[in-house]
Amino acid sequence: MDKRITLKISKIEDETKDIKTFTFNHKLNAKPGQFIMLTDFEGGEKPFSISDCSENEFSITVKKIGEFTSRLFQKGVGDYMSVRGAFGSSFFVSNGKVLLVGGGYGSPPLYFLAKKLLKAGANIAVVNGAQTKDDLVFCDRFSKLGIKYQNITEAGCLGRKGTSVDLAKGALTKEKFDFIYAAGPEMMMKALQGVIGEVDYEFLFERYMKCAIGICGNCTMDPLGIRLCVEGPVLPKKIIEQLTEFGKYRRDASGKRIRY
Amino acid sequence: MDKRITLKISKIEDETKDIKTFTFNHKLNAKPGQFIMLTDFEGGEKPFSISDCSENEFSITVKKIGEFTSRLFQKGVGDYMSVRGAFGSSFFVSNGKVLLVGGGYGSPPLYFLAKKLLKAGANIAVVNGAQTKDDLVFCDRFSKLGIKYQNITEAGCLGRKGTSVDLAKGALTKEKFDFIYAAGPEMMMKALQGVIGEVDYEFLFERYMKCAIGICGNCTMDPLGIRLCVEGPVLPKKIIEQLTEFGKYRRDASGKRIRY
Amino acid sequence: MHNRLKTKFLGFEVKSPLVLPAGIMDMSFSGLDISAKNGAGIVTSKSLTLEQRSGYKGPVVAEFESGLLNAMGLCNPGIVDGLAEVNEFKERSDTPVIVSVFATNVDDFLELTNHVNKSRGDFLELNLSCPNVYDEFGIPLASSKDEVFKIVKAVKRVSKLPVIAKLSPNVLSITEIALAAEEAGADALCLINTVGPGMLIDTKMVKPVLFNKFGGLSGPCIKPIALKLIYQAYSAVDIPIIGMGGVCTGEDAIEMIMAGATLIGVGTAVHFRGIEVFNKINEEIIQFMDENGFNELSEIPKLEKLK
Amino acid sequence: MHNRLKTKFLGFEVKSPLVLPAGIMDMSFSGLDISAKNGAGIVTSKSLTLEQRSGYKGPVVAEFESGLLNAMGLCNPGIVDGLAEVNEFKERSDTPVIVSVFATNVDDFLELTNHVNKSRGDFLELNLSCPNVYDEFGIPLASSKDEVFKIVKAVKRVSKLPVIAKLSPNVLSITEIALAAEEAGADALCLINTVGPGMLIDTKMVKPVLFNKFGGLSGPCIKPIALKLIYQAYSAVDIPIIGMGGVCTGEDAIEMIMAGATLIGVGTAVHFRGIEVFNKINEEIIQFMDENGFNELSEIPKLEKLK
Ligand SMILES: Cc1cc2nc3c(=O)[nH]c(=O)nc-3n(C[C@H](O)[C@H](O)[C@H](O)COP(=O)(O)OP(=O)(O)OC[C@H]3O[C@@H](n4cnc5c(N)ncnc54)[C@H](O)[C@@H]3O)c2cc1C
Ligand SMILES: Cc1cc2nc3c(=O)[nH]c(=O)nc-3n(C[C@H](O)[C@H](O)[C@H](O)COP(=O)(O)OP(=O)(O)OC[C@H]3O[C@@H](n4cnc5c(N)ncnc54)[C@H](O)[C@@H]3O)c2cc1C
Ligand SMILES: Cc1cc2nc3c(=O)[nH]c(=O)nc-3n(C[C@H](O)[C@H](O)[C@H](O)COP(=O)(O)O)c2cc1C
Ligand SMILES: Cc1cc2nc3c(=O)[nH]c(=O)nc-3n(C[C@H](O)[C@H](O)[C@H](O)COP(=O)(O)O)c2cc1C
Ligand code: FES
Ligand code: FES
Repeated sequence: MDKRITLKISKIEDETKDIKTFTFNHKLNAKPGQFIMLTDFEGGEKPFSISDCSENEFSITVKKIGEFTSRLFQKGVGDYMSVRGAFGSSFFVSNGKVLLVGGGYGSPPLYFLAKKLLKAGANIAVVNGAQTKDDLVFCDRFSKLGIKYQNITEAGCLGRKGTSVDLAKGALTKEKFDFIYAAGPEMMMKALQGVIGEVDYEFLFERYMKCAIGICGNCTMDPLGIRLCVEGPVLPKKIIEQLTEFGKYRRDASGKRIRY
Repeated sequence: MDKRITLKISKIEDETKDIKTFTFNHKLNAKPGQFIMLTDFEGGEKPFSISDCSENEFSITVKKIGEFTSRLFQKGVGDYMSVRGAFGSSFFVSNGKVLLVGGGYGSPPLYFLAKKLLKAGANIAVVNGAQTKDDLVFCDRFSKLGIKYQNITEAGCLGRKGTSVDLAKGALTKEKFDFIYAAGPEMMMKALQGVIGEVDYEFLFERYMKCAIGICGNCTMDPLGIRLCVEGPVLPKKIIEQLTEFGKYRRDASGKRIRY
Repeated sequence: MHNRLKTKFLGFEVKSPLVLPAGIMDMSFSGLDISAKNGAGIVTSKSLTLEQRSGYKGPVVAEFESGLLNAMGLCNPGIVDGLAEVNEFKERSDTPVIVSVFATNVDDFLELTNHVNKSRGDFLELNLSCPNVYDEFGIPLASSKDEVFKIVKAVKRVSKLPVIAKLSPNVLSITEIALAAEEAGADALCLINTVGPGMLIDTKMVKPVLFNKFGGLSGPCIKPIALKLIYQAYSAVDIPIIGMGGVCTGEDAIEMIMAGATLIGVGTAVHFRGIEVFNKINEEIIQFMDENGFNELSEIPKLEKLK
Repeated sequence: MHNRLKTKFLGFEVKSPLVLPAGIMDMSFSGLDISAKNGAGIVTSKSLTLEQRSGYKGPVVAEFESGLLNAMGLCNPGIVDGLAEVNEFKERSDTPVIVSVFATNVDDFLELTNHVNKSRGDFLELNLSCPNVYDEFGIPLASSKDEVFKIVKAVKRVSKLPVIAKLSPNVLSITEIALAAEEAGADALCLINTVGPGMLIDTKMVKPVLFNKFGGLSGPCIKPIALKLIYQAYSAVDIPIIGMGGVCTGEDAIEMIMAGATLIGVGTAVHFRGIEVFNKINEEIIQFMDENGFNELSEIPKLEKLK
């Protein structure tokens, strides 16, 4: 049974003007890449990647983009939220030389991953991109881990102008990596796939999720019928290569295809 | 959950002209004194004490007295019967000097008990009574255990004339016992209680049973509300002494009191 | 502890909101007594009929992973002997007792009411909803708002005790039925009776497990159905509700309260958690109150009523 | 192995009696395809409506110990896009597909039927029984034998595909409804849709867990109800039945067959046992056949019909 638990928000941190990290005191036992379903019972239950998880607490990092996330942004410490999960697949924890490629609010789950990779003894490089400086998250957290860390914005506000894929491309030409991880906008991952070459990789995908328990079929990816809430959200290279819908379309709440 | 299991009868032994032992190959994990509910789905599900139980099989010993038992007597080896259980409390397994008092089809569960007592190192004496020689069961089995064994009939057909209570009385005046066990007609146990004196004891009771899982209330004994299918059928001295209905009345299938 | 669980119900102050429902451990005064001693605030007699009934042949219960099916067949010793048990219970206990009665027509209900008037029972409950005697008696009365109205109205006219209507979950609109009972003068509602009925099959012998073939569902599997119907009834009527159906834990009991129940029945859980289940749930309710800052049961909020 | 599970259904020979029911893993051609690849003998599309529907706000599912509540709200991309998925599925698979459609009146059902006639679907299923859109559409059509008769009759006149009527468990007499569907010309029945609906409450936030408040029950908790209704329908009609409701194991599937089902739907169990559930159950059925000496599925006996 996927047990629902209703918890008080124990901490709220502002990351940027429209991204916040919410922390809950609860032993979730999640693995990096997994997500929770979150609701306030006022309409909407939404998936969020776990951006950190320790023995007694876990966090999610949320971008305000619509009805649900706007309501969430009005909650305060001590307010109740209800959680199901953790759900889905998780990242392979390598102990080799790895590159983490994040974009926008996709980076936070890579932070949780980076902590696990460190423990496993991996040699880690992170590249983190966003549209503007205001959209870039977790720079401090990544930096504090004492790993190789670079960031970039499309607006160029931090000096470098471009995407995390540009940074990844640079790193890949200079060095040899054993494994690449990515999370962020789908078109970023699609572009990244084009520059990766032969290296093995895993990407974290997003699709419209409703049940999160593998029955409604809203989150399946064509043509394999992979359910992102069960077999995903983290998918390995050999699966991703077969996904004809990757970077082409996704499905909305009705199941209708939406072209990218 | 009390799992139902449907089993083939693996052996049928004639004990007397209207008592048979039915054996099933199944690991029941029963303790002496416990019972099963038995049905053929043709109308009626009835409680029967376990008369033997080993690693891979168990037996019940049944007297033909009415609709259900008559139908059961027509079954052959290989026929299916459906079983729930084992249910209820079991006899305390003493390692002292003990007396087992059986009457009619009440004796078989005492045979299962005797085997356990032997293993525990008890010093066992059995007295077994019935109306006539034809109603006396398990004489051979008890004898083969190599324990003290006496039997008696009210008709006197085996020489001695009387009840197992008479034999018990005799034994109790000659020797000192640590514990007494009895199973048989309620009035026999009532009479036995009168001659026991200070010795500790447990009796196996019968009441009309329907659910066997402690909710229908048909098998409760007054005034304690003891459910024979859960707290019984084996009851200890300190409970039995409080049972005002013992030897006075029982309840039929409608719950109506029937005087003895 | 018990002080915090005190509940008002139709003029009585009961020591716990938990009720032993009809059909559970209530064939004898001693069954009622041990339930009360184990923490039930109110106990209910078996549904009594004018004549004694032996009930159906076994198997009368069939367990499955999420609950129980039963087809007891309304076995009971008849109204006279049944009330004798109730009276004997009242000799030894000050726990209020609900006398449940079953009939299929107004006249029989009135005759039963006259018997109950002369007993020491505290409430009269009309079982309009037994789903297991369909073959014998047809669709339960509680499926028709007109039948419910007619019977409650007639019984109210002669009953000296407050009248509780026990309703069926197997209806198209519980709101209609609950309103009919209230309009006819029912002092309280009790819901739900068992669901379905359902069937289980022995695949080796190719036979229904219950000899009656069909039996009503109770236990954890029916809790969501119970909560929904209680909530709908609560939204529609102003009389108090005894809510039941699948309650096993304190948390379940709290859900019932939030759905609108004043008292909570605990039946099948007696099998799962023993006769001590009432005290266990009482303690779990107290624990919930502690954790959530409620001093008294009456402070526990209810859902907003449906419009 | 599969040879022994071959089943005849309305002129088709299907490789397994297991059906992916409407609403489960069927938003896309790939969801249908992976279910077929994992051993489903027939797959069903999501119930399609004329216009696209986004469904209800979440939470849309609520799990409890004995099953699931759902209030998806009939989300679907609309008949045109939905049939495109069906057609794309048929490009890659020879597994028969049932197109499920939902509407609330004869005209809309006829318009849907015209669309389906032009698709590559193999059967047309009329969802007359969604319990979760009550607020929007009122009591399910399948609660009224007259409505069922009227719609099935009208659709049969225009449908080029065999017509399956999907019935509701929330009725007073399934026999009446099943007979009405048969008389109107239905080629098969599908039952049961979800039960209740029910409700669960979050006791910390004092809110129904589902945003729609109420949701239909599926999974193990409804199996006895399904078996009983299938058995009653089977006893009344001569057309084949797709039986479903709580089937998780081969043993459950055998019970369905004995109750009268020709095919068996497996929905919620996809959550409990993974998408591989179809192959797992297929193997368990084979194992049951081995243990009990049946060579072919058709040898498995059924209960004697009710009189
Ligand atoms: C596996 C996964 C992990 C995610 N992790 C994060 C995260 O860590 N941080 C974060 O800010 N966001 C994350 N998202 C996206 C997040 O779920 C949406 O931002 C959120 O649902 C928006 O809800 P809304 O009501 O505020 O916006 P709406 O106005 O309802 O929708 C805006 C957009 O959000 C997306 N969205 C809405 N509902 C859903 C849904 N049920 N499932 C998936 N996408 C939806 C759609 O793209 C939609 O167009 C994740 C999504 C998935 C699938
Ligand atoms: C705990 C317990 C252990 C028992 N052990 C044995 C045993 O080992 N061997 C044996 O032969 N018998 C045993 N019985 C008695 C046995 O259950 C009855 O003999 C049997 O139920 C008779 O069924 P019938 O249909 O043949 O008779 P019926 O004609 O139905 O009834 C005859 C008499 O059997 C008794 N009886 C009937 N139904 C029940 C019931 N559901 N529960 C209890 N008693 C009933 C009543 O005294 C009744 O008057 C035991 C009973 C109990 C309660
Ligand atoms: C074995 C059994 C017998 C029952 N007998 C009656 C009865 O006689 N009258 C009645 O109104 N309800 C009867 N019921 C229904 C219960 O009172 C209760 O409404 C139902 O079981 C739901 O509660 P639960 O899930 O807590 O058991 C019976 C239930 C069971 C399980
Ligand atoms: C999430 C979900 C969505 C469903 N959607 C539909 C639907 O669109 N149309 C329909 O006829 N039945 C729908 N159903 C009902 C199922 O088809 C099936 O009848 C029911 O779930 C019982 O089977 P199960 O216990 O195996 O799940 C849905 C069930 C679930 C759980
Ligand atoms: S969200 Fe329902 S199957 Fe993934
Ligand atoms: S037989 Fe039902 S309580 Fe004992």
